[in-house]
Amino acid sequence: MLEKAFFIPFYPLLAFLVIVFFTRWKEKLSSGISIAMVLLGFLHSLAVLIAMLGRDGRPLELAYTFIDHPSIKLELGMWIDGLTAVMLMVVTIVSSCVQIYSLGYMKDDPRWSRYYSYLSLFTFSMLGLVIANNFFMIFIFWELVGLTSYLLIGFWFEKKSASDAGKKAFITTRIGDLGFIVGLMILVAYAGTLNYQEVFAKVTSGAIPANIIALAGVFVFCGAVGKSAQFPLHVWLPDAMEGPTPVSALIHAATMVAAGVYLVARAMTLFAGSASAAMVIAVIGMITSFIAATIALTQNDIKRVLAYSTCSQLGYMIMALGLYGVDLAHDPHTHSVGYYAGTFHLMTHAFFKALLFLGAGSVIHAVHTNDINDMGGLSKKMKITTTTFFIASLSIAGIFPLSGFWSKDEIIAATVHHPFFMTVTLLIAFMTAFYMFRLCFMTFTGEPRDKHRFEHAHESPKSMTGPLIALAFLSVFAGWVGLPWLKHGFSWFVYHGEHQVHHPNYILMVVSTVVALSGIGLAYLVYYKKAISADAIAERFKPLYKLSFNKWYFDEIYDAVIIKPVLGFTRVLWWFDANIIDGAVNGSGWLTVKWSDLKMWFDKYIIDGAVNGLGYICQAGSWALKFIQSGSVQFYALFMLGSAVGFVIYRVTPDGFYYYLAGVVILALARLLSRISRTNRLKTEPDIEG
Amino acid sequence: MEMPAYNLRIIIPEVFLFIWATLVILLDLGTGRKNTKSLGWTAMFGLLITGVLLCVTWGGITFNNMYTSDALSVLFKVIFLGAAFMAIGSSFGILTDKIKNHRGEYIGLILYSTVGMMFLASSSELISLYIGLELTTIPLFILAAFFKDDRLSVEAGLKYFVVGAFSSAILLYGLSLLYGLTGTTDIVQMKINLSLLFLSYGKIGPGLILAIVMIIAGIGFKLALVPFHMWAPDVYQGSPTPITGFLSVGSKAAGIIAFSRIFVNGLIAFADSVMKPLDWGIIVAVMAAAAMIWGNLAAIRQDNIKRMLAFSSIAQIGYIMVGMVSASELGIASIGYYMFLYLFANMGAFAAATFFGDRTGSDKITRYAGLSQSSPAFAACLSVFMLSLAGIPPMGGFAAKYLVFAAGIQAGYTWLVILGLLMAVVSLYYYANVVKVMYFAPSESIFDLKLSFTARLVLAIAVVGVIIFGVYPEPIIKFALDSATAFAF
Amino acid sequence: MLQYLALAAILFAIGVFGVLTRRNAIGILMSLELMFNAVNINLVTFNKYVGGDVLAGQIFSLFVIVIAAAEAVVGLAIVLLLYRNWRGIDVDRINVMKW
Amino acid sequence: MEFSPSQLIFYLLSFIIIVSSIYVVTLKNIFHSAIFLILTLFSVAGIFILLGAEFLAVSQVLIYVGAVSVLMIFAIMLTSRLASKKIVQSNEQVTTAIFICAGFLLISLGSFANTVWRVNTEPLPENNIMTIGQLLMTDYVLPFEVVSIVLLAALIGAIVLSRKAGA
Amino acid sequence: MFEYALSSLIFIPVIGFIVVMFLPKDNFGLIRWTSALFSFVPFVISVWLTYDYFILHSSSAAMVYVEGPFTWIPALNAQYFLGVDGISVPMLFLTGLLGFLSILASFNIVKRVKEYFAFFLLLIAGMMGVFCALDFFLFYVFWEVMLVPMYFLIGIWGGPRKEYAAIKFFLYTLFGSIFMLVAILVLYFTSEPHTLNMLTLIQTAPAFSRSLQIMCFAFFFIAFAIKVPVWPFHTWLPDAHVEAPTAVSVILAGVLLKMGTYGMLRISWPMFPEALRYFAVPIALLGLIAIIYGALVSMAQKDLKKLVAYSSVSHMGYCMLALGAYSSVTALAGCMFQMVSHGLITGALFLLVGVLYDRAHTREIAAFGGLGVKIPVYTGLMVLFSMASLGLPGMSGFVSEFMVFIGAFSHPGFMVITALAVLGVVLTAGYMLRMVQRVFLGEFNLAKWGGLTEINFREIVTVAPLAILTIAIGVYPAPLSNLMRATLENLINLMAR
Repeated sequence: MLEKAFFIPFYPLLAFLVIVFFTRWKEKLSSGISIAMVLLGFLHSLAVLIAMLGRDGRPLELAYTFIDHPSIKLELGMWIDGLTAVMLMVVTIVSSCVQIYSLGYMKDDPRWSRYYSYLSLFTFSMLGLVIANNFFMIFIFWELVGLTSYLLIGFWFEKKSASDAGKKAFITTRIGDLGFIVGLMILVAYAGTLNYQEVFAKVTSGAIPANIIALAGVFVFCGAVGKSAQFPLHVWLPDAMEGPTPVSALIHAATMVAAGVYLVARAMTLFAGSASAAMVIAVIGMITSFIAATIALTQNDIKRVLAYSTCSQLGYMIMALGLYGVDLAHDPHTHSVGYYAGTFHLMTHAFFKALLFLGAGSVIHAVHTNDINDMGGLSKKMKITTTTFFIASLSIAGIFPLSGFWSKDEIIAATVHHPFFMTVTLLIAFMTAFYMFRLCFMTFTGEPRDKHRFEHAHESPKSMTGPLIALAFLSVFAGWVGLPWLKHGFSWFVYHGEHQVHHPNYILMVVSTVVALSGIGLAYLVYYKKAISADAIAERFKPLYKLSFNKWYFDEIYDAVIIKPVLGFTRVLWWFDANIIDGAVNGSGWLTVKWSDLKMWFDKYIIDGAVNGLGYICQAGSWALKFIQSGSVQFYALFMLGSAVGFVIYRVTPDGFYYYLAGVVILALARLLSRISRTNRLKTEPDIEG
Repeated sequence: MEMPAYNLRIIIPEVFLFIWATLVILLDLGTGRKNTKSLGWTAMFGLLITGVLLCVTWGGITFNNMYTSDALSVLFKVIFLGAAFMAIGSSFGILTDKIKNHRGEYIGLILYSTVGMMFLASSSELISLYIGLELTTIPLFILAAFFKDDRLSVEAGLKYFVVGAFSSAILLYGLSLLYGLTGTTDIVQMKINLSLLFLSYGKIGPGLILAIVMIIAGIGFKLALVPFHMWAPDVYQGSPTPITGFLSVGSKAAGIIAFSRIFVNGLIAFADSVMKPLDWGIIVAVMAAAAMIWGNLAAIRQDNIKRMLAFSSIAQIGYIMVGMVSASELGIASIGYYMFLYLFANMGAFAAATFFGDRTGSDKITRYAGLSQSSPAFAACLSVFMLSLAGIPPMGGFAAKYLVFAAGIQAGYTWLVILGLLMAVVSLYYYANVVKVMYFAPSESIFDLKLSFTARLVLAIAVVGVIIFGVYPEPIIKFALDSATAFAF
Repeated sequence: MLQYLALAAILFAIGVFGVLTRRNAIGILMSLELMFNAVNINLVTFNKYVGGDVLAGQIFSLFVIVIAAAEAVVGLAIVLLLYRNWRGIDVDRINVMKW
Repeated sequence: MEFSPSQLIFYLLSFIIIVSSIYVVTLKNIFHSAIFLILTLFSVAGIFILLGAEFLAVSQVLIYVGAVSVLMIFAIMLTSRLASKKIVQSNEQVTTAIFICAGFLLISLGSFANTVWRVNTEPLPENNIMTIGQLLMTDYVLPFEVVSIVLLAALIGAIVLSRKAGA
Repeated sequence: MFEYALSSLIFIPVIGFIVVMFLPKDNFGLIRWTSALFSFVPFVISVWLTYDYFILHSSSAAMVYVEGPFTWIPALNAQYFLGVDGISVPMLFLTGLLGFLSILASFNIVKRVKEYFAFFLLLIAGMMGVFCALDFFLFYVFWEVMLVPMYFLIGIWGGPRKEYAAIKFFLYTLFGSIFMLVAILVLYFTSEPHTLNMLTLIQTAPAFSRSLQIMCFAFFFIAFAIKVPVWPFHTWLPDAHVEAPTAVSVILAGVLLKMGTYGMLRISWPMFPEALRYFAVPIALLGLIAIIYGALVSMAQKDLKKLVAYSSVSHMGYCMLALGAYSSVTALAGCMFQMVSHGLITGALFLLVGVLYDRAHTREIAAFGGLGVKIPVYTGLMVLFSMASLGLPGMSGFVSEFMVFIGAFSHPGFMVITALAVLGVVLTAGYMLRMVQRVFLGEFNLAKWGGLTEINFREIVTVAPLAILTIAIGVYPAPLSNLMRATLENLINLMAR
């Protein structure tokens, strides 16, 4: 089964093709095929995982040639190691859950078949991305997930906001991909290959200059910035919540946005090749994490809170990976846990964040609103949803012994050598706990704030609650594979360089638990007990509150914000930051359109004008034509002889040409004068016609 | 006094055509001036016979080296005969409707003029060259004014006459100076004498330049070469259309061969670098450039097809002169080929204009609107002519331009060639305009031109010539190249 | 010899002037004859002083005289046509066609 | 500088030619112009005699004076009305024409003076009328014949054009 | 392959032209199917040729299926000389395919049907000839021959400003080709012995003086650049595209534009290596400008067809960039890929725009909205090709752009230019998505477009092969790459002289 792992992406692709070409009109069949195929993929992934466990994560590579040229050989292939195996599992599990969940959620949608075909296509792309053995292939699937994301965000394309969001997502991520391409070009130019292992070999052997590695690393990381919604390209993710909620769960929480993290982990050798590049990554991750967490504190849209939370958590992972890279760059035998922490959190986060989104979807399904101010007390009507949601929240907050605790703990552990990072990390952990429970309490406890909606609320059907339960189970237990006491735990299986043996750090565990509990406690006081007035706090810290509530004004005055200069980022990227960051669509898209209007004008009048200039010459020529072709035969004779005389002068005298010119001018003047005198004379002369 | 034994065989075609022309006039008188078609057919038949005779008898020099029957002259004589053939072929409508009394004279004068051209083509001596030129021109003065009640025609006749006689005098003045410089009227001898003169004195002086310029001016008139071109649009517009065609092809070809005889054969020594100051090439090159620019730019504005074609032929002569200034074997060959194709394309165009004018009484280009629907074959033919004149392959005009410009490049006149090509692009504008009017414009007045048999014949010959000799130009080019060897380079 | 050439040149120039300025068509014809005569003087002069081919210049000018006569005949015929069509022979009124 | 008789005659004739030809091109009365044309042509014939071209002089008198000029006078009588005598007989390009003609003249004279002319090698034949006749029948028989066609064509053309009955 | 395969590619359409001319004017069906037949046969031959070449000859760079040189006009040394190699075969295939599909797509023409199809067949013949000719005279003849039918096709069956567009196209391209003619003549007379044989000249021309090379190169470049069209010679293109009937736009974008880049690759690049080194950076800069400029101008378009037209400017810019990076096989292969892929994609986009125009009688982007609801299949196809156009992986556009990028980047001194050119990717996404959004997404105006009908079977048939090929090349480009690899390597060696 392991050698045939490259089949895994093709199951959903098959589903996609079958749906598009054959079963488009049979909705139930379409969804059935799609789910069956993804489950098949899941089983195969499981087999692969087991096989890999059997090999202790020793990698396997298979490839076939895509294009072969002397300067570059591009191939499509698969690279299976522990990380791949885990990611395959994550993707197939979440995808299966979401697809089953969607049976209920999308029940009355007229474009049911299409929805499932998109989901299948997405799953295919994501699996391809995960399984890729080279940068070229990962880029291909990178773009494909972008496409499906676009299609799914804009699935309800009649809504302008939805189609706008799709476009914004696509273009914003593409800006990141731009850097990605440049990074790949640098790699091709200096390494001559895009195969992971070959590139890494060149990086470690020092065949590529260090500054080039840094440059390549930063550019490749741009791709991750876009896709994983990292600062400063994070603006698309909240908007992407316009898509159907299961889609948000699948793409914008569990899988696609994780692709950036996956890329950073996958290409760790490259990033670690340069400490500065790795530091850029860590800083970007931290900034994103912090900003997103602060924004999440005050948002009222349930999905947006989750979206910002996702941003924040992704930033966490990237920060951890970046710090690992920094440590590795300084010390090749580092004991930093960053790599393990980042990938581990990637997995656990996928489960509980998917669960949170699906839970939110369940709520939205029940009350038909996204605004938590219109909710409240739903725990009475939606037992399963409430329970699972709370489990997930506890997990993300990092409460022992849920899976989130283990992974988050490792992330904090990864920052031990970087005190500043550690401080921020703990702060974020606190905020995470707070806003998650703010959300929980506002939604599920207390009195219903909108009676009418509350009346109609009901628990979701089994097709929806089933996946919730399954994911809740994973949210609790998935983290146990990384228990620090396991000798051959997650860190043994998923590793960078060499197998890592991990030692538990009990102090950190306690600290993180305390931080998380205090966050929950604060939320409890404010939103459950109402011991502290939320409004009062908001009033007290009004500027901060407004800042958070308005998402740091990113969307509104993006170009006015002074973004901290980031090491390694080029001026080109700066320019993009300031102008086109909000997509060439909304904000500064205006500028582009205006500019292209200007270019249109240029095109029309200047360049075309040069062509039409011939017409003007002809106009001038026609004056000369009237002048010479006067109809008077004697003038013709005069002109003939005059020209002949001119030619003789021209040839005989040394400065003939000037004489000739002078002669022409004199001739012209004389002719003009005579025309004037003629008109005068004609007035005085009697007509002699008989 | 005894008569030297001249080789009379080689003037048989001319003599025959002269006799035939006179017979046509007599035939008209004899049949009471009633027959139209039989006269035309007789004349065309006579032209064919002349052509056959020409092919049988050519080759040789006689009459005290005055009369050369070489390949070049044969090529041009074929062009003259063809032009006359098509001019007469397209005159049937005019002969029937507009000319009541002098049909025989009309045809006879065309034939006389053709005889003159043929003499001219063979003249290798100044006196016979001059007389040939006059025999070409004088009948054309009369033909231009042949519609005696039509003011335009009479005006055309007057203008043609005044400018023609004037330039004839200028030409004579130049020829007299040339005679004075060399003491001979034989072109080949002239060349030798000039070289001797130059060798013995080291210089010749400005007298030669005066002579050269005067001769260029005199023959430039026949060619309608800028700046001696201004009569052309008026005369072309006013004359009966077949005569216009005949003027623009036959008379022009005659001028070209005279030009090439005098300059390329007689004064070629002065094209080489030792005697650069006396070089006539630069003057002709400047005039060629002027012709291309002036003709093309002026043609754009014309709405009368005859006038447009007049300016276009001014431009065409500019292209031809590019071959002339090259003064090389390829140059002469390219001129021959160019004129040969020009015969079909331009005569075809004028013939088409004639038929249209006969039918509608108008020469306005705008009246051609929608012809592609009502008379598709006619429109297709005219389009072929236009595209050929514009030099678009696979029409013959392309190969012709290619050759001419190749000669120009070979001789180092790259600037002239680029200018010429640029102007060829400009020319496309007005040529395509005719096509556009016929094909693109909605057809408002649907009428069938109902072409007569002769009209179809003329158009068919022209179209077939343009296409066949465009796709497979080899025989003509080969012949033209052979003919160019007659000149010693 | 030069004085003959000078005379011819002057005569030619006067003839040219006449062609260029005479309004009367017959006046133009007469001026043309002056030009042809100038040419003839040239030819005969060269025949005498330059030599070369025996009498070629004289024969040339003989032909010129004949042809000038022929042109004059045709020209006068055209003048008559002008007179019929315009009721006058002023050349500068005859410019229907232009541009 | 001494004048030989022939030179004296030449200058006299030249004076007559120039003055009368100026009259030809400038006189308002076209009829008077014609008269002066005849005078000019006669004088040119005199020049021909000076240059030893007697046959040419005779031809000049016969053809020009006898035929062409008379024809012109007829034409003048046919076409011109006496009333139009007062009208300016020259058009508006007089100034330009003067410039051009003067330019032409200067260039011609300058050129002639600066040009190397061939030197006369042999005298003219004694009896050149005879010689001309012979040459016309031998060396120049072709142009001689062709010129007759020119005359025929001109004749036919003149008849066609001047016949009054509709075209 | 049978003998005279290339001649048959050229002359079967010519025979078709003559046959169609003699068909009865009013029997539309007969005319349509006859011309379909006469375009289908060359198509089949071109497929066969491609296959045959791939199997038998793709490993060497030599000219194959050579016909001639037969004496044509010995006086000019002009010969009838045909032959193909790895860069002409894909073009012939493209011509065959698009020619046939365009004829099919033209079945809805009802105005002056006979003339239309006759001209179309002539056009196909001309294009085939350009890609086969190995003699300069022959090449030039075909190059020009094409203009005439194109002029008529735009001028008679075009849109409201057809006359302007037709003459502009004609004049503009003719203007370019005269420079080529001068260069050809100069080459002819410089070479010893005088020859018009391209292959011989490629061998001998690099020995010519530097200034001569530069002049000839520049002259050829003007001719080809106008055809491509390279900024700033592109202004004929939007007019011609917008006014031309659908099928003609397809041919124009799909094949005609490629003649420029083909000419560069076949003629001026290997022939004047020294001049090429002199001009490489400016050429790449022009490519860069075209990429960015074309994309920005596209974004401002209100007319669907004009948008696609300007996108051509942008896309051909990639070719120019690649051609500037002449030292990289990958870049040149990317250029060839881009030529093929742009032919397929833009051809399909024009076909699709035509389909919509036939129904809605407008191409105003603002007039539509939410069409995805009413005509989902059409929308799907349009989105598919938009994605292909913006270089989505899995489709040919991505492969070509990627190859251009990585190839050009590794050419010495091209890093910054290439990195800037990547911007084009985002801009393309910008205008394509904007178009998709405004036409197909959003609110559907039932009152206005309720009567809109779905794309019909014939139209799908015309687009489907393009879609299949686009994806096929995108997924498995190796065959195409192998087909031309040997030829390109040989070219690079020639350029490196």
